[in-house]
Amino acid sequence: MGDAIVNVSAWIEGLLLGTGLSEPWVSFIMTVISAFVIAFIPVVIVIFLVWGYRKASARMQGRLGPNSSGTWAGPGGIVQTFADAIKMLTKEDIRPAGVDVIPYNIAPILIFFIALVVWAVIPFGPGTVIGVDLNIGIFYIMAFSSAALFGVLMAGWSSNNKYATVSAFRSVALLISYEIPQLLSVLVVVMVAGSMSMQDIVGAQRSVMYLIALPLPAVIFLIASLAEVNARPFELLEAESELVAGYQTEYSGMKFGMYYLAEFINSVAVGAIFSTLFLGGWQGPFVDAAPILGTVWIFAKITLMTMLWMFIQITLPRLRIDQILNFNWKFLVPLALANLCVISIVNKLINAQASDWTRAGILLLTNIAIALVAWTLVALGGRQKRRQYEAELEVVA
Amino acid sequence: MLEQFTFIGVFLLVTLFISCAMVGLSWVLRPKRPDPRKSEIYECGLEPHGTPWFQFKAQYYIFALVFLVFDVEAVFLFPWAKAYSLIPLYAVIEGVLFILLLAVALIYVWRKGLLEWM
Amino acid sequence: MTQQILFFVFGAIVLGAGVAVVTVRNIFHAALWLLLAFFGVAGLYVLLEAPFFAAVQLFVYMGAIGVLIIFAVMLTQGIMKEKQLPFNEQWWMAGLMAVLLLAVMVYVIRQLPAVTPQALQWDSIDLLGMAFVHPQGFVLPFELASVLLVAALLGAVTIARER
Amino acid sequence: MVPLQWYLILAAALFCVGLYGLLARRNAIAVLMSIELMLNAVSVNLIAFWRYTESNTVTGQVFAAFVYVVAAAEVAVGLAIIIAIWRTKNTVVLEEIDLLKG
Repeated sequence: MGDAIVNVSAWIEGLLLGTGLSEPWVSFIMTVISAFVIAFIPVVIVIFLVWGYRKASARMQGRLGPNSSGTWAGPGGIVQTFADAIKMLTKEDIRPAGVDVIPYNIAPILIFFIALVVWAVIPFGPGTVIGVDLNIGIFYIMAFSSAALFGVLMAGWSSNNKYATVSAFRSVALLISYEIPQLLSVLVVVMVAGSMSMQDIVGAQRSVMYLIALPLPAVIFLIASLAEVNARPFELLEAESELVAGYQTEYSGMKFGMYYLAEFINSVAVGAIFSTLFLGGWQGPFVDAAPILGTVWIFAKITLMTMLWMFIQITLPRLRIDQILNFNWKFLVPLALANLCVISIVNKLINAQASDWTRAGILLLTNIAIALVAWTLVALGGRQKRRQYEAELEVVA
Repeated sequence: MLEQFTFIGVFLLVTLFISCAMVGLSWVLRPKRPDPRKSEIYECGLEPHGTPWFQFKAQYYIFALVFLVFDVEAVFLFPWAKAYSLIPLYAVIEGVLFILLLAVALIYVWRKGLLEWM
Repeated sequence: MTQQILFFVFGAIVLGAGVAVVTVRNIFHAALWLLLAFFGVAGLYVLLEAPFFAAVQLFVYMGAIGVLIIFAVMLTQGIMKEKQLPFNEQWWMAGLMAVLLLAVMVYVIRQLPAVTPQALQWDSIDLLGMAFVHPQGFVLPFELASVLLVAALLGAVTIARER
Repeated sequence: MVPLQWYLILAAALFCVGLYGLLARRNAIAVLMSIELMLNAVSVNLIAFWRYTESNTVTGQVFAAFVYVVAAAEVAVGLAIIIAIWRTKNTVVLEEIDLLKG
């Protein structure tokens, strides 16, 4: 097996065994090392992502980015990120008067903690590479990310600031609303793959990736996840014109920095989860010959998804809260429910011996049919509403 | 199975350590010059006015209620979806019936106009 | 051995947080302690090799019920600076009853024979999914659960809406 | 391996803590939270019994799942009632809302 990561870990394990430590201790130390490696993957990605995000947004919005940080700019202004990190760390941390001290201090830690926690079950390659393959994989991610709501509520409520509290309420309303379509589209994937383990879901996409077989759940999941990470069209919590800076208004220094980092880490995590669920994870050409390529593929897919996120985030304007919630409850949730019901019956009716491509084709056609029906309904509803509106106008005139 | 959760446990501790270490590091490095005027609440350049713990709209609560119902539904639907390949068609339809009952609730709330943001 | 240590850790979290829930004066802090108690129970489920229920515990209790409780705390404001005693006049009688009940239960539990658990043979999530829809299983409770949830939602919405 | 009795005693203790809160707290929301603690104690018992005596069927887990439904329904309706009372009487202290009429 030519897997570099397995080789490296075997080499470290041999090194540790050579020092005369007993077997259980060595395996424990290996666990700790791999936990640190996994925890640092998102942190390292984010350091470069912040830089890349600034460059991209400057380019797209036609303004100057971090292209000169004094004398020490480095190539493309990369030093700027490190300078920012040091600035965050050494900034004075101001605690406003009248805050509820303990929740106020726990909230940023909790949010950052949960942003890192979901990375444990993401498969970075064939076999169990570094992380772990839980049999409840995707449900573990959903469970922990729903626990992140408290970070938001704690921060908003304990800040002793009206804007922060309103923002916390709004963003929790948004987060819980968009969790439903996310959940329902994950259910479709679990159903078709027959497993909740991330590694099995990747394995099930061996010949066809689910983006082709299940495009509708993929799109619903992507929209809902973008809402969950507060990407721009759904960016309620940082509505500067209305809410100052959201629930983290009263935070400063590193505590603010942790919210900032957690948001970026979550966005990358969405890319990783989406690639695993719908883009076939580490599957790709030549993976069987060289397993290390699997790691390359998944990171390539994560990069692609992150670029898509950046593109959406930078170019789209912000919606109002009523538009966001209406879109969710009156369009996404009914669509996801109908999709789940129809796919579950259709997929059962397909012959069990059918090849992967036949199955994918039938599912794709079903998806297109559902999308067309939904489109027709929305168009009819819109026409009706427009007629009503025009009739009202005539009455006024 | 418990070996897998050993990793998860260690990972939770490591991430908790990293999160706390970041705050701790800044606590060591940062300057500490408190000033009563620095610690005033920021409210759009005005003097803070009244307590922030005012009463909110019950609208938020209604969204949370609908969410709660769908969330609990997941407890039943995840095992159902996982066992999907092992169960016959009529059992799948039972699950669909379960979902449709919840859809009825959604439609009721929608028709009553409670999903409108007021 | 490790499991026993972990049991004590999670047990201490659950009980400590539970005691805090019923004694803390600030109701918002009580809600946060309640979440910690839920988290400890999730740890116990992992020890009992029911990881699905550990995740459900986080998902439903922390993600949904906890949010609902905190929303209610925030909606019924004014409790934040509560200076009164959190207990009513019968608190000592309640304490006595709780201690007596605990004594009785501990006495009964100590009479139980020791059992050794068997290794798990099947994936319990698959079994659970099949049990929910199997005609000899729990189909009726499964559908009734949905009906109950719908009824609770309709009732709660009718009560809570602003008129 | 941890003996079954430990789990049962822990659940019993949690149940009694919840019972104390249920009987002694004045705040209605705190009473609901105590009920949640008691329901959690029941779930722990159900899962522990499943693991130790019936691990090849899933009856215990099914019952635990239904406990979640009951807990959710209870919390939804209970908190809705509390919010409705708060709106009319401006209090959540139980002794002040013991009259059903106005």
